[in-house]
Amino acid sequence: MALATLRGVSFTYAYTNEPALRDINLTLEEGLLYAIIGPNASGKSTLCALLRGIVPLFHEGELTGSAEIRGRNLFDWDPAELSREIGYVFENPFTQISGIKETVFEEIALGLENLGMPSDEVIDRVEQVVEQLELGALVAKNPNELSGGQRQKVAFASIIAMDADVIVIDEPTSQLDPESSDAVFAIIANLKKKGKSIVLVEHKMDLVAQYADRVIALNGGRLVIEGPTSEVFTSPLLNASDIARPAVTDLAEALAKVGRPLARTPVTRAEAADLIRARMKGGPRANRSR
Amino acid sequence: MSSESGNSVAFGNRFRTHVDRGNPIRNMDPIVVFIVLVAIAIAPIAFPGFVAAAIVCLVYPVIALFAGVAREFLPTYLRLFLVVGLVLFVLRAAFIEGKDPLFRLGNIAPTWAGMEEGARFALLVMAISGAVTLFFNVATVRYLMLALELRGVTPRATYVILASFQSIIDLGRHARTVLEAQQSRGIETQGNIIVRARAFFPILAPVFLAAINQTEERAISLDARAFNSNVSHTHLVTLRPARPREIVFAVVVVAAVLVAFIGSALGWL
Amino acid sequence: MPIVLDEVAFDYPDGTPAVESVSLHVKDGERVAIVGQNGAGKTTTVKLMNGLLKPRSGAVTVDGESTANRTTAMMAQTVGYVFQNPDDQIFTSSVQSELEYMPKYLRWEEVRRDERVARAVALCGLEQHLETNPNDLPIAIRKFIAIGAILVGECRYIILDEPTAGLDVPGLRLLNSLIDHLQTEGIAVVTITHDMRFVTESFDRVVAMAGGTVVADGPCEEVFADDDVLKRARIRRPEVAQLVRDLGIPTTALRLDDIVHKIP
Amino acid sequence: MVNESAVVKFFKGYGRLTIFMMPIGIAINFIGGQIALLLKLPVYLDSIGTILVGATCGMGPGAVVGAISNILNAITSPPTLAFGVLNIMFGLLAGYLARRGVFKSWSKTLLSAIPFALIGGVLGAIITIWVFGGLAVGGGAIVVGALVALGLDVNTANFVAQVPMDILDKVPTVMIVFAIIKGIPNRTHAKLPLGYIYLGKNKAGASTKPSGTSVS
Repeated sequence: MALATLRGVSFTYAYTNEPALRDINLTLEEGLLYAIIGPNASGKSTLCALLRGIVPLFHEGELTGSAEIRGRNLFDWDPAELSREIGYVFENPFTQISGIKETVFEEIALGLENLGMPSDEVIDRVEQVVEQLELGALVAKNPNELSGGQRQKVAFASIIAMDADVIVIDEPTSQLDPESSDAVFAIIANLKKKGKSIVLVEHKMDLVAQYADRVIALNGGRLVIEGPTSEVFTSPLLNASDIARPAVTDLAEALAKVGRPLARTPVTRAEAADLIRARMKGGPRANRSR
Repeated sequence: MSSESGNSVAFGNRFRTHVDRGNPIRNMDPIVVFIVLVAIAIAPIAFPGFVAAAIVCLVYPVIALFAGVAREFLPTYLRLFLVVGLVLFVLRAAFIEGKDPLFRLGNIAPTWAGMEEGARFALLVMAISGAVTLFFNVATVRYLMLALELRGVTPRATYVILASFQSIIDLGRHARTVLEAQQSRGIETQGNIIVRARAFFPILAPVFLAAINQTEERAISLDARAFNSNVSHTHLVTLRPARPREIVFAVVVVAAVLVAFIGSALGWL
Repeated sequence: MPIVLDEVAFDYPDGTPAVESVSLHVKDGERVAIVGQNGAGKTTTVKLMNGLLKPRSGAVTVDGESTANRTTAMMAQTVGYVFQNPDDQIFTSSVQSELEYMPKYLRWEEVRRDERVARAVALCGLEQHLETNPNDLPIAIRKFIAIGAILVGECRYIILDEPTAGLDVPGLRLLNSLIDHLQTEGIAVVTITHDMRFVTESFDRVVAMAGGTVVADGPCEEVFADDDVLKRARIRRPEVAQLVRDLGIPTTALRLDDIVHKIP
Repeated sequence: MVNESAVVKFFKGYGRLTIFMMPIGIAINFIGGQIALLLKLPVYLDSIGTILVGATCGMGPGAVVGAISNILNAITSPPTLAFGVLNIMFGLLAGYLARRGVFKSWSKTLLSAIPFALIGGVLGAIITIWVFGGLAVGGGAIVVGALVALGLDVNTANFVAQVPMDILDKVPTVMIVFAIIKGIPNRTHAKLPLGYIYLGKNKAGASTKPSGTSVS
């Protein structure tokens, strides 16, 4: 069963004229890490919100086409159930913390309390999640006094505690320094390994190239291309749409322009290093054979 | 890593038992504390003169001592006495007109009756103020809200109160950042009153607008945590249920105060 | 005349040192990037430059005058500081009024005001948004509104705190052309950033900080060539520069356009 | 077509942003007062949040913000409890005036300072007289004391002192409220109970577009 199937989906927010999404046809599979990329106002956040039903149920507007989430029409879902199956974490780490709990432990437990889970089970579950995300050092701290990166991790933990199968993350690293960004992506990769499906919006293309299974590129509310990460980043469609690419991909293109193309277009640094190294070593031989 | 998770297990275990705040009075049900303090605070109204009010004012420090909050309570209460009680007393003593003024200073002619009335009123206000101050020292708002939720108050209502405390901290913090940001773009915060007044809006507006812009995300984030689920919520933190002797004590106090009021109405006092 | 920090120290309110013996010059028209981990003292350093913070010891002078006796608002005519979060500075209900606020506050003549506003609008690409409520616009545009509101003033030094966060390709292009334009006007740009590609593409000089001190200060090529400095400041080379380093190609080039020619 | 009933009802019904607005309103009451103190302004400016929430979310939420702010104030200054009814009235009045479109025009907003000041000044004076016999505490008490010493009767002194002080406080308060409401983005207005007023829609129009309900 697909995670989501969108057929001809367009969406226009109330009080705006321009559609935020235009005629999107897309199928997302379970168990993968999808990255949504594109310039500002290209519809990335709207697409995320749609997967979780926030559009059009919370943010009003006009939705046309059909949107199926896990085999069921978006409108046939019980919103409470949908919000539990599809966890959502926002970019701003400050809005993720409830502001009514004294310790990180209680913060992570909040969702479970709200579901009416007996206290002993809540404690077991939270301990399990804390261990899984290696948050032991934070449990006794006040969640309102944490740094942005720490809050983001607590936000993940709170959603994971509720056993969401799918996690939608809108720009998880935009407020973080490189080390914290890496830490957050390590957590995300780990979640995927544990069988979760992840959909995220991300501007840091080097990280996307390294971690994403598939990439969805949007521009002006339209789908530019969807496919395996390296295929999307090497597609000529991206450049035409002003969408950033990994630095090494830009480098490969620049090399091609000066008449020294690499054998393949790389998307990660490791890949690029292999390709260039191969040329540095085996280059002369390859030339001879030609 | 293992030491860290061991940490969290130890931490989690504290929620498996009732909250123990290490003191029998502070461990009392906040609502019982509330009822008892309200009864004590209004009791002096039933009695003539200022003696009853004075006694009540002296009872609070004793309770505070036993509750182990004297260190927090006493300075606040003393300050209230000086700032509020004294002013109330002096103003009344000075301005209530009557015969046989003790001395005369222009229009001011304090009388013994005025002094008595001033003392009664000031001590009454202090009796009520002391109850409020003591209550917030003995019971935490957090546990009061929990006690209310257990008695059927909707979590949305307690959310508003608990989130208010955090919002005051968060918005206050943000206001300091905005103050610096606006100074950095040339808005002066020192100088004559017009200059200072002009700085007010540029500091307050971004704080409010940023907060309001975050409400949508907060709403969705809390919804994602099943905040709006219709099942009745459970509580990780559990309060010790009110003990029978505490309830009996509360009933006795309330009954005694009631009797005092009835007595006062019937002219016994 | 430059901004000069001479052996400056500053403590956080709790008494722990935020920066210690920091010495730094920023000359006219220079482009300086201050880099380092969160908590390295970057923000404290720039706040010392515009008088938001006054040093515990050492001296900060701007154009020869000490910041000690001047308020930040007075300094703002010389040193503009764009905060990381544009929403800390934006407070009116239209882009136009936001840009006009400072000239009106200072009672500039209309001609001078209109000229400066028009320049800021052009530099920040805000032509289509003048009548809009800034809060109805996306964060990337709000960032340029905040920059524009500072550019309206006649500062000779501009501090940009994390300007690239949340910007897309067209936004980055606009930011880079804006910084280039400021240099032609002789305006110095100081940035705090985690974005090393931005540093190497748009800045000449890097100040690397760690633990409240400056661990390196020099041309980008020099600083990024020093593994020890990078380790101490816990910063990384831009992706492609790291690539050539991994490959052992002997070059200090950092910009993609230069690196292309170094790859065999 | 869309199956609206169960799904949409759920989101419509859960109070939307109102319960998140109330803590902000309470905090703004405090922060406003603190900023006024920081800038050494001779006014309180401590009811901006109450009036803002009343003006955007309605009478009920406005009154709640006023009431809770008062209780929180009482933690450090218990005698202020007596004036709680003022804050509640500010919230109610703000909601009432907002429905009549007062906060849409700056001139009407400016005029609204009068009823707010009358509540604050007159009702404030009445409470001072009733509860504290005309001799409450705070900055006003000194003025009242001085007036009495000059030979004015206590009750008159209270009105003479409090009404002008409240005008001085409420004029900037309502103008700040007006300017802030103008700054609230449309997409947020759309989710606030009284947002339809500021989006220039009538209530009939709003009822087809869910605009949220208050929690009360």
